[in-house]
Amino acid sequence: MSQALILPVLIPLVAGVIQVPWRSIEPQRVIAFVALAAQAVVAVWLLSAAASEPAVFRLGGWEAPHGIVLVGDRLGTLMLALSTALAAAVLVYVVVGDDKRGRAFHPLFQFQLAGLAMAFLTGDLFNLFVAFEVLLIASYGLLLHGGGGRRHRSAFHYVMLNLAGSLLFLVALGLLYRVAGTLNMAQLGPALAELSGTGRAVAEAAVLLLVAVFGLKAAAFPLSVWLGATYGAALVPVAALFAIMTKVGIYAILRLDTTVLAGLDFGIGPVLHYAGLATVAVGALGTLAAERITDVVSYLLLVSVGTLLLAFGLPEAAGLRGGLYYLVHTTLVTAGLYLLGGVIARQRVPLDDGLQAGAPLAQPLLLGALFTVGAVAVIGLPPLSGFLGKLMILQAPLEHGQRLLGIWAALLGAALVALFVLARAGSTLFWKQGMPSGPQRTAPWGTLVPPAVLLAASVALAAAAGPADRWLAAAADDLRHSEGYRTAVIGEDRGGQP
Amino acid sequence: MTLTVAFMVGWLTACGVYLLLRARTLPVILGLVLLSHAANLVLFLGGGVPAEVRPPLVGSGEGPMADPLPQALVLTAVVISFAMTAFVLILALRNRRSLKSDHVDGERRES
Amino acid sequence: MASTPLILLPLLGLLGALLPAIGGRSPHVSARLAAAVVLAGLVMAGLQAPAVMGGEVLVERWTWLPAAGLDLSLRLDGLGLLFTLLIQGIGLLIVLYAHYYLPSSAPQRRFYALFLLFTGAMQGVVLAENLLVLVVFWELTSISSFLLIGYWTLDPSARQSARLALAVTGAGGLSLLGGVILLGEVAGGYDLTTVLASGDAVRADPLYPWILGLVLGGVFTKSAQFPFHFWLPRAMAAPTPVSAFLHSATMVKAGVFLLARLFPVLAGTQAWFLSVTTVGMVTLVAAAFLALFKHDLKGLLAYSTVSHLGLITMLFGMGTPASAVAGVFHIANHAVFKASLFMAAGIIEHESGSRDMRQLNGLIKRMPHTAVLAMVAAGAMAGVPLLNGFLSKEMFFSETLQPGMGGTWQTILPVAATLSGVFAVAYSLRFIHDVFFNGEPVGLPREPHEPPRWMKVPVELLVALCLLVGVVPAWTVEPFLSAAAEAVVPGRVPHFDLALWHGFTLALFMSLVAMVGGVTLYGVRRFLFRLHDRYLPEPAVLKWFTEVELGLWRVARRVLGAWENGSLQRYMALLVAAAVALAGGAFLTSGGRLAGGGGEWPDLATLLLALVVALAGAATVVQQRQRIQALLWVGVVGLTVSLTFVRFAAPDLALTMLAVEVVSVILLLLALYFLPQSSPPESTPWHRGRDALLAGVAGVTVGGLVWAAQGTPATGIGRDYLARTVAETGGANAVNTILVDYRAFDTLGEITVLGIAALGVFAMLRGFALPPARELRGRRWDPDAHPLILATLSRPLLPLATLVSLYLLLRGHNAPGGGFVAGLVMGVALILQYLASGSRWVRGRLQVRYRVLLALGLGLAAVSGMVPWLWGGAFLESAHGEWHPRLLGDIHWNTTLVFDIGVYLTVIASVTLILAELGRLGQKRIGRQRPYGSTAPETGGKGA
Amino acid sequence: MIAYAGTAALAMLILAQILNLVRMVRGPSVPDRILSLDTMYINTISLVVLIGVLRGGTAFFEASLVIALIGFVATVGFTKFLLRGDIIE
Amino acid sequence: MIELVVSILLLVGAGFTLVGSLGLVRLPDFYARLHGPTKATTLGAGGTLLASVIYFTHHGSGWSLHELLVIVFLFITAPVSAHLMGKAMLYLESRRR
Amino acid sequence: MIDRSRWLPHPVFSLVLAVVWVLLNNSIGPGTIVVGLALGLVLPAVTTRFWPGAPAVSRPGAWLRLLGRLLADILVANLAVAALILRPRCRPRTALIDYPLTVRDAVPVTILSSIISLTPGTVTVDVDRRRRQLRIHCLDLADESALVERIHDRYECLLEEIFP
Ligand code: NA
Ligand code: NA
Repeated sequence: MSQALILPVLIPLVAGVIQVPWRSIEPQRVIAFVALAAQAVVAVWLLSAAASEPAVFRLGGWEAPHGIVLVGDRLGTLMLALSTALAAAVLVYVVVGDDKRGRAFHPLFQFQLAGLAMAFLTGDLFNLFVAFEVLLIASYGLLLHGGGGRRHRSAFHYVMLNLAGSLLFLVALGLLYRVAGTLNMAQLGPALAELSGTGRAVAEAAVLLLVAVFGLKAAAFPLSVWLGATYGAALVPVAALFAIMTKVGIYAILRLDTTVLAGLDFGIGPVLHYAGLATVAVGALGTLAAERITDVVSYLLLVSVGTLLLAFGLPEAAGLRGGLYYLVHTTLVTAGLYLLGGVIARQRVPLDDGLQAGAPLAQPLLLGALFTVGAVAVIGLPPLSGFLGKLMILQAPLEHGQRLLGIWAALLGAALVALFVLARAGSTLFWKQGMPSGPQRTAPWGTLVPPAVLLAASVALAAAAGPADRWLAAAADDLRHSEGYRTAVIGEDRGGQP
Repeated sequence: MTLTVAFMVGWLTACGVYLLLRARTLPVILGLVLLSHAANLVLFLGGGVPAEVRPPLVGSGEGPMADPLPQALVLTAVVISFAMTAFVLILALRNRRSLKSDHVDGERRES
Repeated sequence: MASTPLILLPLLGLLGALLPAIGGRSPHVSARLAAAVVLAGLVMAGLQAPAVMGGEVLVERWTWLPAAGLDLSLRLDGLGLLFTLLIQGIGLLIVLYAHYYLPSSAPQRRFYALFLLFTGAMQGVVLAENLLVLVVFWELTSISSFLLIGYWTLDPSARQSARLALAVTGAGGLSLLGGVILLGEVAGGYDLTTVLASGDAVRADPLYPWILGLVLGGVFTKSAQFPFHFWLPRAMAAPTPVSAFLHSATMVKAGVFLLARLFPVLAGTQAWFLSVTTVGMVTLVAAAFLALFKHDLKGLLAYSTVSHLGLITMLFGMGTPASAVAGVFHIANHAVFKASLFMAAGIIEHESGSRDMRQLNGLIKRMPHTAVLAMVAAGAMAGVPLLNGFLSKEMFFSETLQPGMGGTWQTILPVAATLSGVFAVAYSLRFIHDVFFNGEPVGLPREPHEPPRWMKVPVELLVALCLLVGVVPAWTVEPFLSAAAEAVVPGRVPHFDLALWHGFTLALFMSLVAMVGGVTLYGVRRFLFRLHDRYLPEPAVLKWFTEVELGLWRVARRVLGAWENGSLQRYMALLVAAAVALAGGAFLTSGGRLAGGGGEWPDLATLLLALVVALAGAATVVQQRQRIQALLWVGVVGLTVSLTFVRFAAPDLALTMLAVEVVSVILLLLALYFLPQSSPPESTPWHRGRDALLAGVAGVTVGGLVWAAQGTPATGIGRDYLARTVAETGGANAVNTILVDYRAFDTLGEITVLGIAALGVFAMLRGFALPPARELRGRRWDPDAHPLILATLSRPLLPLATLVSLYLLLRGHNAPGGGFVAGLVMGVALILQYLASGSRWVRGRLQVRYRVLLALGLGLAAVSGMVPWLWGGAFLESAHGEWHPRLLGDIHWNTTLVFDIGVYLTVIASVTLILAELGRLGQKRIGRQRPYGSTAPETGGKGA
Repeated sequence: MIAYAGTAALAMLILAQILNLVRMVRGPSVPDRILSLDTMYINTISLVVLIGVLRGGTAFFEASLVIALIGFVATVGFTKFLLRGDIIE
Repeated sequence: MIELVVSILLLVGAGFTLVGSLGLVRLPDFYARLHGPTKATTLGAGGTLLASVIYFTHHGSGWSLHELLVIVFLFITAPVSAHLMGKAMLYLESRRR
Repeated sequence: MIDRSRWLPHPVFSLVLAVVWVLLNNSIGPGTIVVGLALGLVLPAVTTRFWPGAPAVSRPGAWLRLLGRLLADILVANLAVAALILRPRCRPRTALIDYPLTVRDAVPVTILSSIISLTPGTVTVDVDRRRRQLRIHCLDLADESALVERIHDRYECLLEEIFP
C-alpha cells in the first residue's frame, strides 16, 4: 500500500512532537524506542515492497507534478532502511547516558529521522530542499548536544556553510524551474531533454550548482573542509548518526545523476571523478594527520565519500552497482567505528580517544577484536564487506578502461594509508601502555552491542554478498533505466511531458 | 526589464557574498540575509517577470495572472530562512561566550 | 572423491580460532583445543591425499559474489596437498612446542586463537582455486601475522616490527589484488582452471607487464625479496613458535607458493626471467652474506630464510620445468629444517635466557641432545649430503648450469649460487660452532640445561624427516613432489632423479667449493666481523620506520592544517568559488549566451527598486562595521524586496516578507545587545580586494544566469493551478492553496523546521547567560525602561492584532493571508508586549508554555493530515464545501483550515519562543551591576 | 483620469521614497536613519494602496493593514535599543 | 465625479507624503525632521486610503470601508514611533553632554 | 449571578472589536456580525490581564467632539507645516517646551501625547510622569504659553471630561 510511504516521515515527526513537552527523559526514551520499532517495521516492509516496482504515494491525493509525490524505489527504501538501522544502533547507545548531556536530544533525533526519510523518499526537488532543511536544522541541534567551545565553533562553521549551501540550492531550483518548468524529478528529465541553446546551458549550470550543494553535504572536495572538525567535535553517537548525513549528499547526487539526468549528456561524471580523487586524497591525508581515533574515522569517512564519488562518476553500470554495495558497507561500518571509538574513549578516561599510550583497557580482548573487525572492514581488507565493495569498484572501470588509473591509485593508495594508520592506532590503543592501570570500568552492554552489531553487519554483508549484490544490481538497473520511475510517478500516457 | 531584475539579484548576491566572507559573526549573518533575499528573488523569478500581471487570486479581475508556484515556494523558503537565521544568530551568541570572541573562528580577541 | 568438503580446511582454522578464545581460561585447555583443530586438519588432508596423489584435482565451489567473479572455489592438487601437509603438520608440532615455550603468564588464549586464525588463512591461500579468494586469504595471513608478531605487546620493537611487516606485506597484498584483477580480466575469469589454461593469451596481452609487476609486488613483499626483505628479520620479535611457523612453512612461503601457482601462466618470458631471477639472486647472495654477521640466533636464521627464499625465487625465475620442480622441492625442505632450527633456537633461548651467540658458547656439554638436533638441522641448511637440504641444493646448482640462459647469465648464475653456498656453509657452521662449542658461555642469565622432554619432540620429528628425505628421498618425498610438480608444470613434468649420487658433476664440484669456501670463510670470521662492523653497520630499520611514521604524521598534519585551517572565511570562499566555477563553467562550456530576452523597458518602479536595492546593499557592505547602521540598511533592503514582490504581483509574499522583516529586526537587535557594536578593521586591502573580486564574480554569475534564464520562454506548470484551484480546492488564492493543499507537505516540513529551530534555540539558551557587549556595559541608559505611551498603546493592540491575525488566517484560502502570516502578526503583537512592558510583566499574564503550544501546532498540522485516513483518503487530503446555516448565510468550509491552524499555532509559538527566550537572556545576571545607575526606582522593570 | 492622477501620484510617492533614502544616506545620527526607515514604511502603505487603486485590485489591502499594525514595531525595536540596549527587559 | 474625487484625493495624499519626505531632507535638525512622518501618516496615507475607499466602494460591490482600519491603526501606532524616536534623540543628546 | 466584570469586562471595547471585525471583512453579513460579536466578547476576556485597571469609558459626546477637533486641526496644521517646508529658505523656529499636565492617568496622558504628535507641527518626545509634564518639540514656535493654552483648552479639557 503506497500510503505507507508517508509513515517513515510521519512516525518520527509525531514522536518528536510528542516528546517536545516532556521534561523528564524516561518518557522520551520510551517514545523513541516505540517510534523506532514502528519505523523499522515500516522500513523493512517498504524495502521488501520496493522489489516489485516503485511505490508511489501522492500526498493529498494530488497528481504529480502539481502535488508532491513520495516514491519508494529500491534506492530510496534502501537508504531509509540504512538510516533506520543506524538510528536504532545510536539510540541504544545513547540511552546509556549521552542523551542526558544536553537538552532536547530525543525530539531532535526524531526530527532528524523524519528529515532523512523525507529526503530519501521524495520525488520532488523542492521538497528535497525542505527535507534537507529539516534534517539540517535537526543536525545543527544534535551537533551542539553536549556543549563546549570546540563543538560550538565547528557547529557554527557547519551551520553557516550549510545555510549558504541551502541558498545555492534555492538559486538552482529557481533557474531550473525557469527553464524546465517543473521541479518534479520524474518530469525534469524529459523536460531537460527538450531544452537547447541558452535554456540548456542554464539548466546545466543549475544542475552543477546542485552538484555543488549536494557535494557540500556529501563533503566532496573542495567542500570537504568542514567535515573533520565538525564530526570530530560532535558527540560520538551523533557522529555515528551523521555517518548517514554525508550519504544524503551522495544519495542526492546519485538521484540527480540517474533519475533526473538519465539518458541526458549532462556530464557530471568527470566532475564527480575529479572531486572523488581529491576527496580520497584529502581523506587519506587527514587519516595520516589524525590525533584521535574518532578523527581517523572521520577522515576514513571522507575517503569513503571520495570512493563513492569515483564509483558513481563512472559510466559503467558496474560502478553504480559496486558503489551501492560500498555505500551500505561504509555507512554501517563508519557508524560502528564511531561508536566503538566512544566505548574505547570511556575506558581511557584522561586521554579519551587520543592516540597516545594510556592505561590498559578494561576489556582489551573484546574491544580489540571489534576494532580489528572494524579496521579490516573499513580499510577494505578481505574478507569483509569493504573489500568486496572496493573490489567491484576496482573492476568497474575495466569495461571501458576510462579513469582506471585514477580510481586504482586512489582506492589502493587510500587502503594502504588506512592500513598503515589503523595499525598504528590499534597498536597504540591496545598494545602500548603509558600509564599504570587505574580503576577500570567495563563498558555497559548498551554501549557495546550497537558497535558490535554494526560491525557484525559488515560480516553479514560480506557473507551474503551474492544476494545483496543481486538486489543492489536491480536497484542500479532501476536507476540506469529511469522509465520505471517516470512511469510510476507521472504515468505512461503523459509520456513525461510537462 | 529582465536586465534590471537580474542586476538586482546579482548585486544582492555580490553584497551578500562579500559580507559572507567577513570575519565577524554579525556581518556574516547579515550577508546571509542579503543572500537569502537574492536566492528568494531567483526562485521568484522562476515565474518570469511580465510587466503587467495580476496577483494569482482567481476571479479577482481580468488579465494574465502571475505563476503562483514560485510564490508559494518562496514563501516556504522565506520561513525556512528566518528559522535558520534565528538559529545561527543565537549560535553566534553562544560562540561569543564560549570562545570569548565574535570572530567566526572564535580565535582573535574582540576589539 | 572428497569425503569432506575442502572448505572445512581453512574454516577449521578461521572458526576454530574462536575455540581457544572462548574455551576457558586455562592455557592447557586452549592448547589442547588448538591442537585438536590442527590435528583434525591434518587428518582431513591425509584422507584426501591418496586421491590427489593419484592425479586428481579436487575442485569445489560455493558462489559468493558472482558479479565480481568471486566464487568461493577451492582446489586441492599436488601443490596444495604438499603445502597443506606442511602447514598442518608443522602447525601441530608448533602447538605442542608453544605449549612448553610460552610462559604461563603470557596471554595464551590470544596466542592460540591467532595461531589458528593464521593457519586457516594460510590454508586458504594454498587451496584457493579462485585467485580473488587467494587474495582474500593472502591478506588474512598479513593481518593475523601482524597480530602474532606484535604478540609481546609491551615490547616496543614487537609493536613496531608488526606494523612494519603489515605495512610491507599489506602494500604487497594491494599490489597483488591489482595484478589479480587484471589477470582475471585478461584470462576471462579468476578461477585457476581458467587462468592456467590461458597462459599464452596472458603472456601476449599488452597488460602482461602490468600483471607481472603487480603480482610480483605481492610476491616479493610477502617472501621478503630484495628490496622488500627488511621487514622479515624484524619480525623475529614474535614469539619463537610464531617465527618457526611463519618463516618456515607459511607466511613467507605464500609468496613463492604464488610463484609456483602462476608459473604456468606468467613464466617463460624475458620479463619474468629478468625480474624474478635477478631479484632472487640478489636476495640469495646478499642475505646469505648478511646472515653470517648476525649475532642473534634468530637473526641469523631470519637472514638465512631470506636467502633461501631468494634461492627458491631464483629457481622459479629461471623458468624451466626442472627448476620449478627444484623450487617446490626446496620449499618443502627449507620448511622442515628451518622450523626445526627455529625451535632449537627457541629451546636455547628458553633454557639459557639469551639468543646472543657472543654469550652462547659450549652448550654441547649442557644440552647435548638439543645440540645434536640443531647440528643436523643446520647441516641440512648448509646443504650437507645425506640431509634433505643437500638434494634440493644440488638440483639448484645444476639448474644454474643449464644451457639456454644465454650470455653472461651462464657465468653469473653459477657464480652467485656457489657464492651463496659458501656463505650458507659459513653461517650454518657458525650456528653450530659458535653456540655449541667455542669455549664457555659468557654472562648468560641462566645456567642452560636440556628442556622438558616433550619440548624436544617436535624438533626430533622434524630432524628425523630431514634425515629420511635426505637418505631415502624416493620412498618419502618423491610421490608428493611429483604430484606437486604436476600442478606447477602441468604436463611438462621433467624427469627428476632424487638419487644422492649423480656422479662427479659440475654441481657436485660447486657443492665442494661451497663447503671448503664456507669453512675457510668461517675460519677468518673475526677479521670479517671487524670489516662488517666498520663498513656495514646494522641499519636501524625500526628507528627509520618509526621516524617515517612520525614524519608522515607531521607532514600530513602540516598540510592538512594548511588546507583545513579552521577559517570559516576560507571555507566560505571555497564554497562560493566552487559553486561559481561549476555553474559558470557549465554555462559557458555548453554554449549559453547572455541574451536576456525581450527589449521590454523597465518601468519607473522597477528601476527605483533596483536602485534602492543597489544602494542599500552597497551601504550595508560599506557600513557593515557600524553594526546598528548596517541593520538599518538591511531593513531597507528587506522593505525593498517586499516592494518588489508587490510590484510583481505577489501579495502573499509581500505580506509575509514585511512581517518577517519586523521579526528579523527585533531578533537582530536582541542579539546586537550582546555583540560588539562595531567590527574591527582586520582584513588587509588584499583580502578585501580578493573578497570583492569573488563577490563580484558570484554576483555576475548569478545575475547572468538569471538574465539568461529570463530570455527563455516561461513554461512553468505553476499556471495550471490557476485554472484548477477553485474547482479542486475551493480556494481562489492559488498561492495559499498550493501551500495548504497541493504542496501541504512542503509546508509541514517548513513548520517543522521552524519548530526545530525554536526548540534548538530554547535548548541553546537554557542555563545560558551572557554579558552585554563591552561598549554597552556600564552605560547610563535612559531610566525609563517601559515608556508610558508605548506600554499604554501596545496593550489594546493585542486584541486588535489578534483580530487581524484571525482574519488573515480564515481568509487565507481566498485572499492574501493564511496561517503563516497570521501567526507572524500574532507573534509580533505578543513580542510588542514584551518590548513595551518587559518579559516579567508578560509572563505574569500569559500562562502559555510555548513548547507545548509548539507541539500542539505541529501535532495539529500532522494529525489533520491523518484524518482523511478515517475514510480511506490520502495523507493531507482535503475536503471542502458549502454550508448554509439559516441565519449566518453562506459559509465555505475547508478542512485545510485545521492544517492552517496548526501552522498558525506553530508560528506563534516558535516566533515568540525564540524572541522571548532571547529577550530573557539580558536579565540573567552574571554578576554585573545595575545597568542604569540607581535612579528612577519607579521604572524598575529591570532587576527588581 | 484616475490613471493619470494615479501615475502622477505614483511618481510623487517614488520621489518621496528617494528623499527618504537621501536622509538614510546622510544620517547623520542613528535616530535620523531610524526615522528615515520609519517614514519609508509609512510611505509604503500609500504606495501599496495606490497600486491597488491603479491595478483595480484589493490584493494588497492586507499588506497595508499589516504595515500599519506592526510596521512600527521595528521602529520600537531600534529606538529601544538606543534607549536601553536590551530591548526586551 | 467619483473619478475626480478619487484623483484629487490621490494627488493630495501623494502630495503630502512628498512634502513630508521633503521635510525629512530639508529640515535642519532631527527634531524638526521628526515632523515629517506625521505628515505622511495623516494626510498622506489618509488621502490615499480615502481615495481607495471611494474607488472600491464605487467599483466593487457595496461599501469598502476596510481601508479606514489602516488609518485607525496608523493613528494609533505612528505617534508611538515618533515619540520613541524623539525620546531616543533626547537621550542620546543627554548622554553626549 | 453572572459576574459582568469577568464576562464582559469592557463592553465598549467589545463593540469596537466587533466593528473592526466587520470592517476587516468588508461586508455586513449576518455571519460576519455574529462572529465579530463573539470575538468581541472572547478577546477582551482573554486579554483582560494585559490591561488591568483600564478606566471606564463614557461620554460619547465628548469623544466625538475630540475626534472632530483633531481632524480639523490635522487638516489646518498640515497645510501650515507644508507651507513651512516648501518655503524657499527653510528656517523654522524650532523649540522644545515643557507642557504641564493636568490629567494624570496613563490612558489620558497617552491619548493627549498621541494627539499632540498626530497634529503636524508638534511631537511629544518625552513623558515625565514624576514632574507631570510632557516634553513637546515644536516645529515653528511663536508663543509657548499660547501653545500650552491651546493644547489644554482644545484637548486636555475634553480628556478630563472623558476620564474624570
Ligand atoms: Na506630529
Ligand atoms: Na503635532
